[in-house]
Amino acid sequence: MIQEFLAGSLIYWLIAILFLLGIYGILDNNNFMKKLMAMNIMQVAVILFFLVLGQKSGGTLPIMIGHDNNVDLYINPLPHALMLTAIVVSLSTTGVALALLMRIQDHYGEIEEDDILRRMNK
Amino acid sequence: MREQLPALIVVVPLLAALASPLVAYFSTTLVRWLSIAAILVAHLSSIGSLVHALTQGTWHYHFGGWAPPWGIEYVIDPLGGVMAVLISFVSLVVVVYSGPFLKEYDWLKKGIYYALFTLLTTGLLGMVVTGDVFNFYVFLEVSSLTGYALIAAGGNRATVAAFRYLLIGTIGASFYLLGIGYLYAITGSLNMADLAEKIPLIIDSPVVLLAVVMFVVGLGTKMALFPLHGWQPDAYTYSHPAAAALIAGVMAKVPAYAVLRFFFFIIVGSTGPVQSALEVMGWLAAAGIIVGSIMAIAQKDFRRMLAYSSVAQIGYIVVGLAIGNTFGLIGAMLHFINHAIMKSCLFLVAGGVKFRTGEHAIEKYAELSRKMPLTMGAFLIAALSMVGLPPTAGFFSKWYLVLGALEAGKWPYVVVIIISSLLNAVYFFRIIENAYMKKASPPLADKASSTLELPLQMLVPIVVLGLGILVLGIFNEQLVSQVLQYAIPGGGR
Amino acid sequence: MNRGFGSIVLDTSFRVLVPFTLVYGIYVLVHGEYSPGGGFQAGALLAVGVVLARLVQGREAAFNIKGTTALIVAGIGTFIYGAIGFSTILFGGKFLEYGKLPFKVHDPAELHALGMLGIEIGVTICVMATIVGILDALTRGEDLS
Amino acid sequence: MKKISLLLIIIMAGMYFYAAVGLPLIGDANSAPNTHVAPRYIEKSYEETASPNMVTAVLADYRGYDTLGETTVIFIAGLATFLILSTAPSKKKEEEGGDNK
Repeated sequence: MIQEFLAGSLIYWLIAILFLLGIYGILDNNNFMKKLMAMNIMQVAVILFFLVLGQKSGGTLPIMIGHDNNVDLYINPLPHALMLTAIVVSLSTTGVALALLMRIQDHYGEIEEDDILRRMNK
Repeated sequence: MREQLPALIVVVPLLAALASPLVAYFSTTLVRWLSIAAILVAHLSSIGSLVHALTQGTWHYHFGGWAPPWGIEYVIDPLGGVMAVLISFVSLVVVVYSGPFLKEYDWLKKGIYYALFTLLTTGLLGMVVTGDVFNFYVFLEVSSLTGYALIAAGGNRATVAAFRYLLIGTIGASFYLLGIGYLYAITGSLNMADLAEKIPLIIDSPVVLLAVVMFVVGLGTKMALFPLHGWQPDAYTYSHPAAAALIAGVMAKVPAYAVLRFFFFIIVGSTGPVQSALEVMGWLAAAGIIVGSIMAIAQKDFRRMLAYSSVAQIGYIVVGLAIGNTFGLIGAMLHFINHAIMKSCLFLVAGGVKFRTGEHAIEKYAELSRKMPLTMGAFLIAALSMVGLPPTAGFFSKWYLVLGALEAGKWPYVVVIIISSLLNAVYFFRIIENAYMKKASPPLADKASSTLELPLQMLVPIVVLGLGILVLGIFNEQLVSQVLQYAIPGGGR
Repeated sequence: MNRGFGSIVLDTSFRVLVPFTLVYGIYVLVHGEYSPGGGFQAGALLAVGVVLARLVQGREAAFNIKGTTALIVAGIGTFIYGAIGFSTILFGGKFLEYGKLPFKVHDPAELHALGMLGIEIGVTICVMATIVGILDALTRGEDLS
Repeated sequence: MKKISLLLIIIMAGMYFYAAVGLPLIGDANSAPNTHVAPRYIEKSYEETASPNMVTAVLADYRGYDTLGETTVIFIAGLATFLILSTAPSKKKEEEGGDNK
């Protein structure tokens, strides 16, 4: 029972904790850069979740060995293809966010949310 | 080519946007016409697809020739078709309008602006015609990233607004992605039609419950549903003035469309979590209608007022979905269309006034009716429509919503809609009073050089949208009986 | 960033490293069908070559891509992808239906492999140019000071 | 505010833990993702696309349209970075946020 839980579903709890840690980081931090890092943690959690779904015990990389196309031999290639897309999207988002941060730092001289909002609404 | 129409809706603007920087290098006039032509093609294709969907039934297009659920398919049903026509129309109007704002840009920035604008349209169109939940996510990100960039282009405050929007928008998108991950975990499919077959069998599973919660949070964040709307006023207020009308008018509608698509077409079931989720969303939306309207009264900046009023107006759509009967859904669908046109028109007017006088503050609108009669006329129509006076379009969506709420016995919604109409009247009549009755104490700054009140490229879109509100109101009966009643769930041919 | 960190050690190792990086990038691109790899990774590797040149030799490096050019090239790269998809429409198939490409092969499946190679080339160009372009945009601020 | 967000996070954590019982066990060969759509990719991809790498076959052929969107996203990142960083009169001193009011 406990063994089945540890081997089979504990990973879902860990991924949920990672995801929520990311969200808490975004809500709680005051520094834009730290928020951005928390955002990346959150996205990694989602990517991990999909990769776990593609797992199959006894399966190997989804690259054909010879001409053997037995289904049990390979893990599920679909989540891997999807997550390549998600990784690229997360990279692009981070890039745009960093460019925005550079502009903010240039103009305000700091990246603390409280101060910037106070100065913005003055 | 006719059987390729569903693909052309998205592919033509996409290809045009990709070529934009190169074309802009050779000619900045050409890149403008390229964008207009591409969006026009998308508009005509979506009209053709909608007609096909209405006359011959839902249209499936399989990318790469792979049958679903293995490949990606586009599905044009009346609902998706109506949304595609709406989005491409507003986008067409706004792209014509944005010309004069770009006068001082060099070729590179012009090319980038038109590329981003066309890609924003592409992303929104891709979301409404797709039949694959992961493809929806990809186009959600295409439209979001272009949205962040276009908001950030508005100046220094805009970068902060865009950054906060980026963080919150990414949370929303991640919630959505995790939601489809949960559905994938128990069904193994990403195709909407396939999911719709499999989910009713397992509707009571806790996984479906969690997926529904995540769709509510994710899509609710993206469409600025009441407690999740914190990013929205800043983002709309400071965004690039040329693109603001598209961002404010249409971008929030597409997640609302997704709620309709997911909770009425995919995750269906008489029991289960969807009904309670819609109920919760309905109450939140009702609270949002009141709070948004009150906040709008307190604003001094015209665009900020419009942004808060958007929080309220999205609430109407969600209330319509929460009512859930035929009248309620027709009201919600009508409000998709009406609000997109009204809000775009108002943002175009705001941009026009800013262009002429350089002001956004409401108190500076004094005497404008004499200087800009056509613009202020369009504003008057749009404002009356927002309040909900009978000949204009806004009246009819509220009428259907009230009918639906009465039929379902949900009295509180009726009260909320009536109170909110009064509040709308308060904040719009403040501006009407300023524009038509007050005298400006220091004479207005005037940036215009020509005899026209605005350049023709800007005036025509404003007038077209202003007249569009009246036309929508007058032909509302035909619109509902010919198109919308087939678009709502259970009405497909 | 505009002047580069050039010194004799860096220059020499740069000369040795860059050809290998570029060849490896192209290897990863064409081998994507048989092993882990493909357009995105190949694009990143090719970009490393250009970025190294920028870092070592500065903005005047012999092979350097200007930021604006990079942006246009990135557009062209993605356009290649879309154009391959669009060409299959013109040859009577659906969008991205590689089976309709007008090449002579003995097995129709090989058309798919060809189509994939084509789009991976487009992806490579886009990724490479975008990375160079972003680097250029990020370091441009240093000109102003 | 912090307490509210912490409370919300804890509620959500409870929901995730509750829903984990309904998810397939890790490595289960009979779970829905491993039996519904994916087997076709494993069995037919070589025959249909002549690519022994199934991930590439799925990425570039079966779901090639997604990858077009993904490449577009990279292109957008390039455009956005350029637009954001080039609008900056970054070192010019101007009054705070005075550009857009």
